[in-house]
Amino acid sequence: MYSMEKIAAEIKESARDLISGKRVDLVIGYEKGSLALRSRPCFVSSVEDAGKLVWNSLCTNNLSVYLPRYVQKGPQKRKEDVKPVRVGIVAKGCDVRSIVGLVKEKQISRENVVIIRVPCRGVIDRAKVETQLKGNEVNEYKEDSSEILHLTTVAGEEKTFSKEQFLADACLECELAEPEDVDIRISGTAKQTFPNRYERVREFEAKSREERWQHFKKEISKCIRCNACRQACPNCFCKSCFAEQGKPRWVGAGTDLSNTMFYHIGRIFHQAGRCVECDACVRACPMGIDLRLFTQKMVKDVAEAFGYIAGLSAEEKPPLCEFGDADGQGLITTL
Amino acid sequence: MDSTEKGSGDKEPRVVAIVCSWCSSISAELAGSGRNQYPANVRVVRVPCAGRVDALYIVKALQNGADGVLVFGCNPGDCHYLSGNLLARRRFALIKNLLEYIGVEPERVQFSWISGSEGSRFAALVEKVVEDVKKLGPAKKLVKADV
Amino acid sequence: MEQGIIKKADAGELIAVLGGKYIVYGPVKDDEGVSLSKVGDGEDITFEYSNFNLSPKGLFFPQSEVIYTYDDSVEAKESLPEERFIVFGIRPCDASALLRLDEVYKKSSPEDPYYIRRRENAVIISMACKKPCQTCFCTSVGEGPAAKAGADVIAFDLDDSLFLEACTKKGEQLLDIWSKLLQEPDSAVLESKQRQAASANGKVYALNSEGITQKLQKKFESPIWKEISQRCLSCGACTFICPTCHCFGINDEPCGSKNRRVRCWDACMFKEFGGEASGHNPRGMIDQRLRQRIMHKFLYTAENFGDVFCVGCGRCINRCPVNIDIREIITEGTQ
Amino acid sequence: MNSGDPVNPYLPRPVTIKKTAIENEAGDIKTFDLVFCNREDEEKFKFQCGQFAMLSMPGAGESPIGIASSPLDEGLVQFTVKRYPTGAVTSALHSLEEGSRIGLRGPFGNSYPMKEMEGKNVIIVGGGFAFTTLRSTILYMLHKKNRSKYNDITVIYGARSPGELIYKSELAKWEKQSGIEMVITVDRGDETWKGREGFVPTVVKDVSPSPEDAFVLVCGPPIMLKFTMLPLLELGFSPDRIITSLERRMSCGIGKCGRCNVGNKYVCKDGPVFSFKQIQELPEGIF
Repeated sequence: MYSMEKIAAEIKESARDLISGKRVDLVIGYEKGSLALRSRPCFVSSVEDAGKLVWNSLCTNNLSVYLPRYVQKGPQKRKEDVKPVRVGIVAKGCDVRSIVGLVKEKQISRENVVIIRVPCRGVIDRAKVETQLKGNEVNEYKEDSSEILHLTTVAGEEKTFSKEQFLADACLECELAEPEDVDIRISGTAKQTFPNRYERVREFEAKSREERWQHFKKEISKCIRCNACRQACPNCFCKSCFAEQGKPRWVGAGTDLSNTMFYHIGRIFHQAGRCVECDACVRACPMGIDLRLFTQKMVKDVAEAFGYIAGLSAEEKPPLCEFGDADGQGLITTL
Repeated sequence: MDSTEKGSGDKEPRVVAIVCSWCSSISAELAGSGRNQYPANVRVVRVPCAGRVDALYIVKALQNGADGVLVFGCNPGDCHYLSGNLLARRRFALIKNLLEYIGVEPERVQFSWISGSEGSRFAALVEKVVEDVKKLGPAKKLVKADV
Repeated sequence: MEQGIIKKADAGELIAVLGGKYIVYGPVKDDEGVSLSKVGDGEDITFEYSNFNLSPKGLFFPQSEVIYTYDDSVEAKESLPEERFIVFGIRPCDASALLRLDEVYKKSSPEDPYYIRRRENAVIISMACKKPCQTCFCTSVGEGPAAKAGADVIAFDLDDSLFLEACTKKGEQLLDIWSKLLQEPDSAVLESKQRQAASANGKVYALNSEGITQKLQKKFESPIWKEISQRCLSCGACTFICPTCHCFGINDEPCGSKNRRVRCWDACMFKEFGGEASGHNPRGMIDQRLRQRIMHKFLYTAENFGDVFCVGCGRCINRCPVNIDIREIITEGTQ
Repeated sequence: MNSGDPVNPYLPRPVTIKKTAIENEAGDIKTFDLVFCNREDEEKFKFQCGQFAMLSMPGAGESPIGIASSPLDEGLVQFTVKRYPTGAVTSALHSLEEGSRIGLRGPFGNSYPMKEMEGKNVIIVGGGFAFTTLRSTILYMLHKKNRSKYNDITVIYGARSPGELIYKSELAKWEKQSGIEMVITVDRGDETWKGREGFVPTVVKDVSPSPEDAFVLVCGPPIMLKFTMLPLLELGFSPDRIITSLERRMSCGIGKCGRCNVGNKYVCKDGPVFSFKQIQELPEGIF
């Protein structure tokens, strides 16, 4: 039994308590989206508005991306934008890890954030539903307590599927290790760890060099440089991204594929020790680029080579600010 | 022709050697003054410390037509900033693996320690990388298209 | 020739008879679904698609193009596009979007030589919609699933045959080339075409956009911008996939001793879009940028060109990572 | 492109840097004297006071810069450019030596209402290095061909410090000239500074130019513009006689790239010169 309604009710309750008790000025959660298969970020600052909050398998966004906006004071801030500083945030396991990452990198202060942890059993990848339904759009979505989805198409047909079938790749490989440091725990059981971690990365590593290059090239060729991957990522908090620097100009403006590749290599590299595999980038990409295949390589290397998993502890030093005696075995060119 | 697969033709390979301003640049100078022959097609770029070398420097060199990149750092324990070389090592391990993962030949990106007294070793290492890169032929991946 | 009909199975003949004089872009199946691609030899166009992920604007206003090359002598060598091409199967909304781009690039002095060339060298064959998507709202912005605006020829998919109707002189000339392959349609065909158009029209989501332009004039200081922009990630997905968004940047890309001056899509949603070297940024806040995007589409262009720069294709609704729904903004805007 | 009009508005024309002159103490403001490499380009380049052009730096890009010389100066065009540490184009330009080639595209935009101002008093209010197009205007009005067309000319010009005043030799020359009243101020003076101290808006109040039969041209950083409008309005200048020039980031200069719009106006095409009345009607103002 995993009752979405019960969880939603608890989220609402917590939000109301936090706001009415003046513990926070704002709660960031999810509300019903404008399309059947969408939920979306929702910003609640009054007890009445807390009623809008929902919880379901469509609550995909990693909301921690918004946190730095509320706790940072940039030079561009207008007076009236010095916003409520204390924020309650609805967070899934991976989102909690992102928050820890933000605290670690001093982008937010922990005491200003109230983490409302929801037990997550994975979110749905919209694209998988769309592929399954072959162009029949969904008009209505319902999910019952045994994790069966009831989808009604625009044509009025009702179809049932197991949720498992549409789980996002990130959820299928979810590590579930997560920090203990949360403020409110919504009751319910999160799903179990899946065993096939890094399977796709290993498969890809085993391919020939040419096959890997061709695949990388094919994926990157789809990119339209809209920066959605970067903007959706809580780790991409830099005030000025290398991609936009004009002096020196790291990334050429033209869509010469080498420029786009450079951007992506830079982005992937900067995820080292940061990426929590929430897949915010993957979901945000309007072109359906398989970004996960590449960022996950970074996660795997950092874990295997340096024994580091991002977002578990705000105190642990980031892996690239440290070194070990056994680093880079076989890396050094000798005569 | 695909822009990212254009190479620099059948010219001699171009190798960028990034040296720190301590041990490795001293060894580079020694190599020169000690008349240790090393290939002329190496462009030496000096940075304060191997720890200053961002992964992006390497990728940028490849994009701008380098057939190989060789980064030198001081031997462990010799870094003038204590641990710049060791911090760099982690970074290099990751970027090298990533580049290999996406299909770039690993020999194109190399990393080595050197001390300030090893002029001939500097020349020999450069020679080795140039040879490695020669075997691979001109770099075709990640290279920016010509005008 | 003004109109004609051909069996769908024989549609390949239409391309063959062109004898390579035109490059043909049409709906082609690939791994990702159906995209508007170059139709090569032996490749079949498909009729099973709703709309393309990317709008066809890139064929006329490429994501990035080298407008000229030059060296230190600053003797610029322009590179004007030469190829003649046919765009087959774009939806009426996207065809009509080209008329919007014409306003900026062709009708406003001075003309844009690159855009103009491509427009003059192209013949547009649009494909009337049979089954509008959930996110389509073309009828609310003055377009329709069988509207002819912007098309040289409009095609109707009538089960096993294709009905072609010239809308411009250019279109008639193309049908002349095809006259041997086309049959005269009988009254039953004409009737079923009419029926299809009417039925599709009725299926399009209708919203109240009445007086949006006038009403937006009073909405500049409205709180809705801040409210909606709370969610906005400030990525450029909406603008890059939009068929009418046309902002660009001009940048230099050094390459050896020469420079390429490239023109690339840019987006008002990017923070750096309006940032000056002095540090001054007139639209440094997300709400200012979101407002700019909406105002530019529905107010400024209407004032300058007499047309709103939205054709109701719904791409931005589908692709926004945080489900910002332009229909809701229009509705809010008309309150 | 129409066959009758072979001009591609995106193509720069080659020009040579004939002379450079450092204008300020910090050394980050330089004036460049440019001469066209091709005669026909020079003939086509006819501009008016207040217009701008795009300077092209091979490899770095383009920047819109106001024209600082007078339209009546033949044979050269001058631009005064401030170098910003993050600005690729201005940095590259500053590093060039005399004799180097760059590109020039334009002129673009509208101009100050030189015709309408004829027979009127003209008050010029400038701040910092935004004085460039105003200098062009002063030179134009002071030209012997034109001087009689304009009545009294008052110039109020301020900079952060004495070292940051630009066009110093000209300022000195104008101070000695009759028919032009010069009021020069600095935010903060130094030991050698004997002139006026104070911000431009305050000085405007002090000087209290008469709005009778007058136009006022104001150029400066946004903050100065904002605070100068109020005293001008209080003095009785009507908003359509207060003329200013806006600055926005631009890519094309011809109303296409969508970067510089303020409301439904493009600064590059409908501006950069706007009257305060027009600005009041725009949704997003300068301030």
